[in-house]
Amino acid sequence: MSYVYLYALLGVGLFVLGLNALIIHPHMLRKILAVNVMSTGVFLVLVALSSRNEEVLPDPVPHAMVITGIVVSVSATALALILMLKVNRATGKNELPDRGRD
Amino acid sequence: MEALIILNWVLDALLGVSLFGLAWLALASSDIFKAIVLFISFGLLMALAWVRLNAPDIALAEAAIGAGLTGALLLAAYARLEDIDVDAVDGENVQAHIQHDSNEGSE
Amino acid sequence: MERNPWLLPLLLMLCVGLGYAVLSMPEPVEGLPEILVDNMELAGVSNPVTAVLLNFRGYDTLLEMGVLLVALLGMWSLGGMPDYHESSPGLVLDIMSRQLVPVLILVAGYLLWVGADAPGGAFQAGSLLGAAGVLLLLCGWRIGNRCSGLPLRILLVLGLGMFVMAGTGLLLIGGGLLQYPPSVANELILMIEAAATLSIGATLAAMFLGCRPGGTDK
Amino acid sequence: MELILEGVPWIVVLIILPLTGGMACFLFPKISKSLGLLTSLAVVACVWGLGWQLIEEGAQRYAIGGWGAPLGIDLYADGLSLVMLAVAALVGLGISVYSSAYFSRDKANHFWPLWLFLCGALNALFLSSDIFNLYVTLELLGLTAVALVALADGAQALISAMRYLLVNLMGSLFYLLGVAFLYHSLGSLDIAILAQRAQPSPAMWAAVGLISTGLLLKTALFPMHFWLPAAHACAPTPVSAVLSALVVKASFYILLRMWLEIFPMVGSSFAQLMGGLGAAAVLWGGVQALRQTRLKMLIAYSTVSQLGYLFLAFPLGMSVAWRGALYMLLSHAVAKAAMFMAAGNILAAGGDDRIADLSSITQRLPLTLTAFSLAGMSIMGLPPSGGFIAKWLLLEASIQSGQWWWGVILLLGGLLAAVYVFKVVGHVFTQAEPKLEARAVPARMEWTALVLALVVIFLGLFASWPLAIMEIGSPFGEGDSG
Repeated sequence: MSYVYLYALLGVGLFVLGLNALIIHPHMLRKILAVNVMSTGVFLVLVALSSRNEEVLPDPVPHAMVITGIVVSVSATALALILMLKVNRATGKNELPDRGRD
Repeated sequence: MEALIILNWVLDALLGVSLFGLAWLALASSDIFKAIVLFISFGLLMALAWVRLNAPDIALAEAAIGAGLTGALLLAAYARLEDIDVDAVDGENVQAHIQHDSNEGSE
Repeated sequence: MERNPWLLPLLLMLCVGLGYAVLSMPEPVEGLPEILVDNMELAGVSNPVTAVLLNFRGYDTLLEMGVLLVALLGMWSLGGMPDYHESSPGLVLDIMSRQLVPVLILVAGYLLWVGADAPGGAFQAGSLLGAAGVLLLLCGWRIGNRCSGLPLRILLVLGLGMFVMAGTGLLLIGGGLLQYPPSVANELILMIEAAATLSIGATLAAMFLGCRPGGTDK
Repeated sequence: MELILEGVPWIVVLIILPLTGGMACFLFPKISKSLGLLTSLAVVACVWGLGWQLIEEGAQRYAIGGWGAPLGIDLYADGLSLVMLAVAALVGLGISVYSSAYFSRDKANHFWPLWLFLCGALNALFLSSDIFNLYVTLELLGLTAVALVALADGAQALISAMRYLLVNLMGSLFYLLGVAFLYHSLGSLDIAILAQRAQPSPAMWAAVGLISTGLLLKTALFPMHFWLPAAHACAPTPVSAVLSALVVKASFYILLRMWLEIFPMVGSSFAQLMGGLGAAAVLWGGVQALRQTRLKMLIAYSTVSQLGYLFLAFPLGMSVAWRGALYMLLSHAVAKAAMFMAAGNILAAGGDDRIADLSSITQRLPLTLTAFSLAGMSIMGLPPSGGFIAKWLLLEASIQSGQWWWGVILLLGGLLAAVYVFKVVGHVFTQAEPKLEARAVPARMEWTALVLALVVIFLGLFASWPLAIMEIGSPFGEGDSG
């Protein structure tokens, strides 16, 4: 049992925490934050498990994957924020309206 | 040696708990501005966690992109959000948090 | 805020299940790192993360530059957000950014250069450039109208464009897509990285601005 | 001629070409329309080239950078990817032609680069053999799709785009976490290598659950379909067509690949669950479609319903069923694109798509009406159409495997589809005074819808050819079980 599992479990925790917030909070900015927390959780799992074996150097492939992921998530965040501002301007609200129960 | 290992464990546990706590607070706080600030500090602490996980490349990227630029984007969006519905603010004195100039600058 | 009573138990179950899966995960029989170490001298750079990002899995990075560009395109197509700051930024910010911007650019160049052998590389350098751009934008600096058209667009596609050009160029001279000859791999990677850095910096700064600079939309 | 066809690595060109086209459109907005049309045509030619190569030489693998899996990323093309590429190229060409008349000047400047990047993302997705690379293509696809939805004006479109973006990101993150589990327990990202090494373990189960959830969310299978109708109905018409015809199919394609190659060991209970959800989707989507008062919403709910059919193949799990599902995908893509275009024409003519007011407008658009009815035939599953062949194959599989109840779902779904298609078509034949001045619809838009609708009928008449192409590299396992 090495310390990396602590971080991997933290990653799982963050993922679920973000998922919960993404589902229950209606405010768009908080949903965006929640997605970012979720993605950090996934990245933590990816990287933490790459240094399970303490004798050898950590596997660089997940590291590269995470750097790619960070750039992707900042792009998505930027787009989401502008979209949020447009929604705010069109409806005057910061919350996504409840979807019409079908 | 033994002491060092224990110290490391304590450090990791502390870091983990504060990361989770920050994320929790950021997602649960009632004030959006506070949430953003907490999220940015969460990002900065994450950089430390990456260093602990032997991932200096990611630590650099996280500090610059994850905390820095995402933070700037979030704050800019927040300022504009407040710009837009500055009169719709009810009760909460949120616009005092950030200097914005919707009234003077819009002409 | 009405809550679904099923949500919390479900999420807890998910959490426990995923945690158990993480803890019980077997070591892979045959890992990638060994193969990677064997191929490092062909990669052209000695920082393994840069080697993976730009050489072994360079195609991912190519597509990722596309993601950055597309996000910006999406933001521009939404158009018409109010420009951020219009007033003077205040003395402190002005002086600070005067000092800070050149330093940031220098550090970005350093990170780009050193990325071949040590932590650093195009993304970190690019994001520092982006930060420098954000500081300039905060101080009220705007790109001149003359440069906001084609020159800016060229700067934005430079990263993806250089990747695609290098890839197809190698394809045309008889290699495979993105198959760098080991003798010039280092130079090619540095060239692509430099272009990517400029693009990333410009894109991130443009994302901060949010609207198309010098655009027609008010 | 043969030398050229053989020598060119079409598999790479198919990815590079639309990306280059997208960049060129971004750099030179003045000529973006011609660049876009040209690129779409070229993509069709490239798919032709790749098809020729595949028929001659069988399935192909291409190592990018010369490294080869597991170190590098491999591209892989077999019959399954070829069919997906072909339908994307064909529908894509139709959408390009339609869009060249649809968008106003300033919208067009934004549309063309995004659309070509979307084509590039689709092609890259259908050709990738690397699960992390698939994540990147999914993100590229998702962000372009969201940006395209937001091209439509109005609060409703923006809200649905926002929700679409959040759902997309959530789905991608589920997928990525699954990828992390797969990579760390099996030590590779390449699908073929993963397939060899896969064996049951808790991590594997978690990966299957996460990846399936993420992709089902993006494919909008029944309980997770909540985001689809609004996003597909509010988008600009060509974008609605792209989303319904191609984008939801992309995530289904990944799921299918994973299911066929990596996940066969997960057992049948999960497959039964997917089948059950699919059946629920068929019925629920059909009933909801009936209740809609607006044409584009009706068509969007019909997509929810038709997507359900694709999942009926999972519990059947035999080669015939997979081919039926793929044929359903193929014909639904073409038919739904034609239907959305027809709806777009009606909107363009009358400015309104309320179903009750259709009669006054539609009588002036005979070509559009024909297109809608022909596409409707395929949605219902009437012969001769692609939808009929697909349902026939699925029915055959359900009888062969003794699970007749899936066959009942097929028939019920067809019945529901018949009711909602006739609800639309029926309005046209009620005599009504033409009250409004209808605006002229560009002939190009009417003809594109009609040509695509005719393609669906061809898919019904000449089914043996696409069915033979699917078998290249035998993606569904060897031979027929039965």
